[in-house]
Amino acid sequence: MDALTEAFRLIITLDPDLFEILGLSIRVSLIALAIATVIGLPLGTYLAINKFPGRRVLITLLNALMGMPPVVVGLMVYLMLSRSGPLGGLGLLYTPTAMIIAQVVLITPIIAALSNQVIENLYQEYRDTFYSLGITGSKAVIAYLVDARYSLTTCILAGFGRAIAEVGAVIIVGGNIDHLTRVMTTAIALETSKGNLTLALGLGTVLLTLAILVNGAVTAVREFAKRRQYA
Amino acid sequence: MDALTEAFRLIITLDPDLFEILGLSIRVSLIALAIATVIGLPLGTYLAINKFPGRRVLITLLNALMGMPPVVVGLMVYLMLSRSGPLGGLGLLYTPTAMIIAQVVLITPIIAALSNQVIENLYQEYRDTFYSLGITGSKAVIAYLVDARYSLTTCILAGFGRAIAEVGAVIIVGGNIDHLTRVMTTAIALETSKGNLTLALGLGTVLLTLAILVNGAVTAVREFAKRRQYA
Amino acid sequence: MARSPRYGNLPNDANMLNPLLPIRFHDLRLKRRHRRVLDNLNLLIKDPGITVIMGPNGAGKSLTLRCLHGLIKPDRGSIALGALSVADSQRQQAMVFQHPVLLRRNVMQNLAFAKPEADHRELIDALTAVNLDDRAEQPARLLSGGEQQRLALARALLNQPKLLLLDEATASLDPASVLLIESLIRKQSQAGTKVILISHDQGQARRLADDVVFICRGQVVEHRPADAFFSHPESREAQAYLAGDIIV
Amino acid sequence: MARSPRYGNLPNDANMLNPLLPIRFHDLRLKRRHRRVLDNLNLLIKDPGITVIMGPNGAGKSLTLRCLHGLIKPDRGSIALGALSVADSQRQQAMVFQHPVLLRRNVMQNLAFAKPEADHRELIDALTAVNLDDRAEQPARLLSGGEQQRLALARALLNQPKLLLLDEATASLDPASVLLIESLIRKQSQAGTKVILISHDQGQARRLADDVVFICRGQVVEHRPADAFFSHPESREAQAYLAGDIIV
Amino acid sequence: QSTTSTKNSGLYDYLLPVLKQDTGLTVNVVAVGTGQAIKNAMRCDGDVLLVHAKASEERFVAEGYGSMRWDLMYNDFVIVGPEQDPAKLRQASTALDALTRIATSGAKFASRADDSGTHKKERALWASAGIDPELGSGQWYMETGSGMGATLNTGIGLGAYVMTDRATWIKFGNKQDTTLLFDGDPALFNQYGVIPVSQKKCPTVNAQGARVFTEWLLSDRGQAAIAAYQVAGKPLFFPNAD
Ligand SMILES: Nc1ncnc2c1ncn2[C@@H]1O[C@H](COP(=O)(O)OP(=O)(O)OP(=O)(O)O)[C@@H](O)[C@H]1O
Ligand SMILES: Nc1ncnc2c1ncn2[C@@H]1O[C@H](COP(=O)(O)OP(=O)(O)OP(=O)(O)O)[C@@H](O)[C@H]1O
Ligand SMILES: [Mg+2]
Ligand SMILES: [Mg+2]
Repeated sequence: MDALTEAFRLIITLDPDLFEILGLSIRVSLIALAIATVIGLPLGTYLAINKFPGRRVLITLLNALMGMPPVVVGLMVYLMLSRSGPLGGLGLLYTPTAMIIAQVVLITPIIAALSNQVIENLYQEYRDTFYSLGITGSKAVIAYLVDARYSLTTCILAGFGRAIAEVGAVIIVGGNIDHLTRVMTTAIALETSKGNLTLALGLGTVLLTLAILVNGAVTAVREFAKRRQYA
Repeated sequence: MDALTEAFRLIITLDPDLFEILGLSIRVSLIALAIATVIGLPLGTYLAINKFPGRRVLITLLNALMGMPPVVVGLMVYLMLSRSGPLGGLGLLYTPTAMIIAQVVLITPIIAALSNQVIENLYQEYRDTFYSLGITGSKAVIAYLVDARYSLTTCILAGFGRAIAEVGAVIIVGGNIDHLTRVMTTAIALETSKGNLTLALGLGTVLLTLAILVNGAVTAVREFAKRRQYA
Repeated sequence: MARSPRYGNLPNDANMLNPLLPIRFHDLRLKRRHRRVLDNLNLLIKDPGITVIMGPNGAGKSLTLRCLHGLIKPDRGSIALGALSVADSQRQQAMVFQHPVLLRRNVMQNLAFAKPEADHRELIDALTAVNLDDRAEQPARLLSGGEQQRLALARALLNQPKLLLLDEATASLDPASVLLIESLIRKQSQAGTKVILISHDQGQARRLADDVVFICRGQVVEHRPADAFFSHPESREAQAYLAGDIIV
Repeated sequence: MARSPRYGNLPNDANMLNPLLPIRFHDLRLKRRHRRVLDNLNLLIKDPGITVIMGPNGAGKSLTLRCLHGLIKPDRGSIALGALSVADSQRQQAMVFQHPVLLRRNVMQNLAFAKPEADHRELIDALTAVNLDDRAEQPARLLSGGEQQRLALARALLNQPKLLLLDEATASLDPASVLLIESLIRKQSQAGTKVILISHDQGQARRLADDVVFICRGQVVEHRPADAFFSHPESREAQAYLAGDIIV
Repeated sequence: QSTTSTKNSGLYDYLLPVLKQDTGLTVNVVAVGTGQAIKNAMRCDGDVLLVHAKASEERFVAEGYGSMRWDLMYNDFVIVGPEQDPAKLRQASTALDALTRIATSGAKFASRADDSGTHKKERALWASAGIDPELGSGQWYMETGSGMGATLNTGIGLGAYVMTDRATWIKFGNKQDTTLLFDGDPALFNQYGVIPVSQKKCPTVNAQGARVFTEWLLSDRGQAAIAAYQVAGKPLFFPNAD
């Protein structure tokens, strides 16, 4: 209850710090999501509709990568971007870009693995027809993505959920620097470590409200489109 | 590369600490997964096949809860179980049970939301037939779960991935106490905070290997069953 | 083509007791995408026996049957089956769809699913009736088109419905299976089940129908005893349909 | 039922040039779940025109056509189309399935999908040919059964195939649509396309077929000119099939 | 790179605006444990190191990663624990006495166990008390492997004793029924050092900024600013640069 009051207070006082952090959270997560979607959806689809040796292994690997610990992803990206690492010259460590990279690594397998399953189900139905019409390669990938568009929103929302909630990786590569790389989750972790549990929960409530708004908007758009078109 | 060597060393020396931590990780994640599956699959299915006011809202909420920050879940469970909290009398804080509770809260929405989507697709196909045969209520839920069993493994694997990789919640309610509640992910976080990045990455590699083994086993069983039966 | 003898379908005692009769459609109206696909459809089916619905593609035959079975709620109008509403009578109805949906299980399990309390013997008998007893252990979705249709029919008959709805149920059957199914339908009808079936096959309609309902553009254009309908169709539309002319 | 005039299907120059002829199935064998569903099937189709495949449910007709189209690899045996393999000829084939699968898009987009380079005029013409031009904007999966079947046919014809395979393509069409489709098929055949179609409808087979292939238990039991087949079927199985008796 | 304790204490929020005013310099703070901070700096991911573990710091300089180390300030550690005080810490005379009481009373003690400066200090104290707490690991000696704040949360949840720096404790928000039970022993003093990262090892380092920052901290202005930082009316850090 205190958390709700706190969340309410943070929002109605238009706390500028809160909005800065919230804005960065949204920006980082959405950019990461966009990149992960652009990579993950075609990848998952490609693996669903093409038979080749090693395909099963790749799908298993994707499924397993859904269980990649964020801290490990954070460390790997950290070592890459660290000034003494291979990409150190770019000076990306402790920037929002670094956080986006870490999140892309984390959520691309999720989106790919989940969309792989969705498309595989559709593939059972479409396979013969597509074969007969000579639809292959990237044309087939696009056709599957278009026809599964409503089901795929859930995969993308799962990726968004993971991105917006993620803390372990972004705190390592972002460093939780105030006014630079502090996002909602790292702020929550910081307040928790300061023992300000009410504030932490208040921030959590704000974040969850954001997640609900985004999901609500997506669901509404999707339902509207579905009704105007058809399932 | 160092991480691989380190992982290899940890495994072949049969490091007893490693196996204690690994054992606890597996135990906690699998129990949490089992509970979340038993709740999440019927819930997701029920929401897919029953029309009632507020259904869309509930599904949106489930999707949004996939974006629940682990730290917030950890804090909520912490406040419930803490000595001054409502369930403080049970003395569950800083036990594996507390970690299981936190993980169940985290992954149940994931499993429910993803299975909801899978079942909704099947519902398009089966609805009329089930209606005609008078299959409703729990009989329908079970029938959908049985017929979607292969697709649902991906939802469950996504839940497993989240459980096994999760650190933010379990470190708050488990406390990462050595020989008591230390699991792989919290150990990785610890080694990272000590700056032992190679060891941390080594542990991460071991964890990832575990995830690959579990996923490989599930995929193999699933493919075998699919071939013996049919899609 | 060999014709099986035409059995009389005179109402007997069992038929008279069918609680779902008469079936009355009153001013049924259904809009889909700004088009009236059912347009004030009125229909009264008083008698037991076998009613065949005919009409061009897209006329609204399947939609009419789906409304009767409760799968679609009409925008306006009402349906009554005897003293019952659609919802109350639904458990006594069974329907075989134009494209039957079988579960991702084997043939036997598909049957058992429709009647969990049935014992093995009963299920085997049901399979034998549609000549599928040697396919019991096979995955249902890998059956051939005709075999799937027969299994769907066996499933529909399992619960001894009082009203049996068939939507082009024999469209992909071989001649022997068609006759087998027709005799099953006839037996079922004589045992007191009201049968309504959609068919484009005039041979089949002549063999089975007691009365014919002709639907065109979402309306009942003609409803007459089968003999009268086939010898002297009254409406221009039915005449054109039977002659194979395109109806606009 | 009114019969449309029987057109002669004499091979003309265009037909003689069909590069996919002759079609030769050699010792085709296919096992499914320990059952030989195709059992050393041999078949030679030399002539252009329309070949109708008949046979009881589950005989292996659909599987044979799927092997020819490259959807299934037989366990043993070979198929040659003229000098080409199945894979090399596949782009010149088109197939209409027993249960056509339409995309989750509207009617027009379903057509455009099969031939992206086609302009609007061409697509409208194709729809008009199957009497669906007034349905262009409608979601394809909400068409009636018969309308879906006609759309699938229009889609198959769009790319002017050299070989057209039809698996019970008119099973759920009304009489007018059946005649429309049959005349389309005939026109296509006269323009040089080899047509192979599966049908249980003897009326249709008599109207269309130049030659009939009778398949039973995974083997070709009889392959003869249509007139000969229908007037004096040679094999016991074909006699029984045409008489509507059950074949075991 | 800095340790968490200075960050959580709020010191930077107070110092950095003053610094900006004086020098125009903007500083980004990455707060991690001392161990991690040093290792990160060895990878050149940081310009200045502000930590508290003198031995490690001197090794860092000796190996050439840091150009020079200065004492900056100190604060002190305290031991907090449950109000009921089962180990009677209120009556302890010295830090060693306090730890011995905890070890022998069966009460729980939550240790950071993360190689941080605080943890190193704690281990040194146990060693001089002649106790090996590892033997009770998981029973009464709870090794949380976490930062100061997380360890406090855990300790409070467990009803355990925790050794923490005074600054973190004063600002800590989740005290519940835990209270300060022992402080004041000079053995608990905690020296902070500041080290600019060497430009020789790390050519990419912002040496100019690092020098300005370090010099300002060590200057009278900086030292005065540190002394002036108070929470709840108490100073948290005591400048002692020479
Ligand atoms: N959900 C829908 N949205 C839009 N149009 C629809 C929908 N459902 C059906 N229709 C249209 O309603 C008309 C009647 O459909 P119905 O399935 O009843 O035809 P039918 O008489 O069974 O034809 P057929 O003999 O081809 O099966 C068709 O033109 C179809 O396109
Ligand atoms: N994947 C499969 N596994 C097992 N059996 C199969 C499989 N595919 C087909 N069959 C069986 O092979 C036989 C031939 O099937 P096919 O679809 O070719 O029959 P058909 O001659 O087209 O019959 P219909 O007239 O009913 O369409 C059937 O008995 C079917 O059950
Ligand atoms: Mg219909
Ligand atoms: Mg077939």
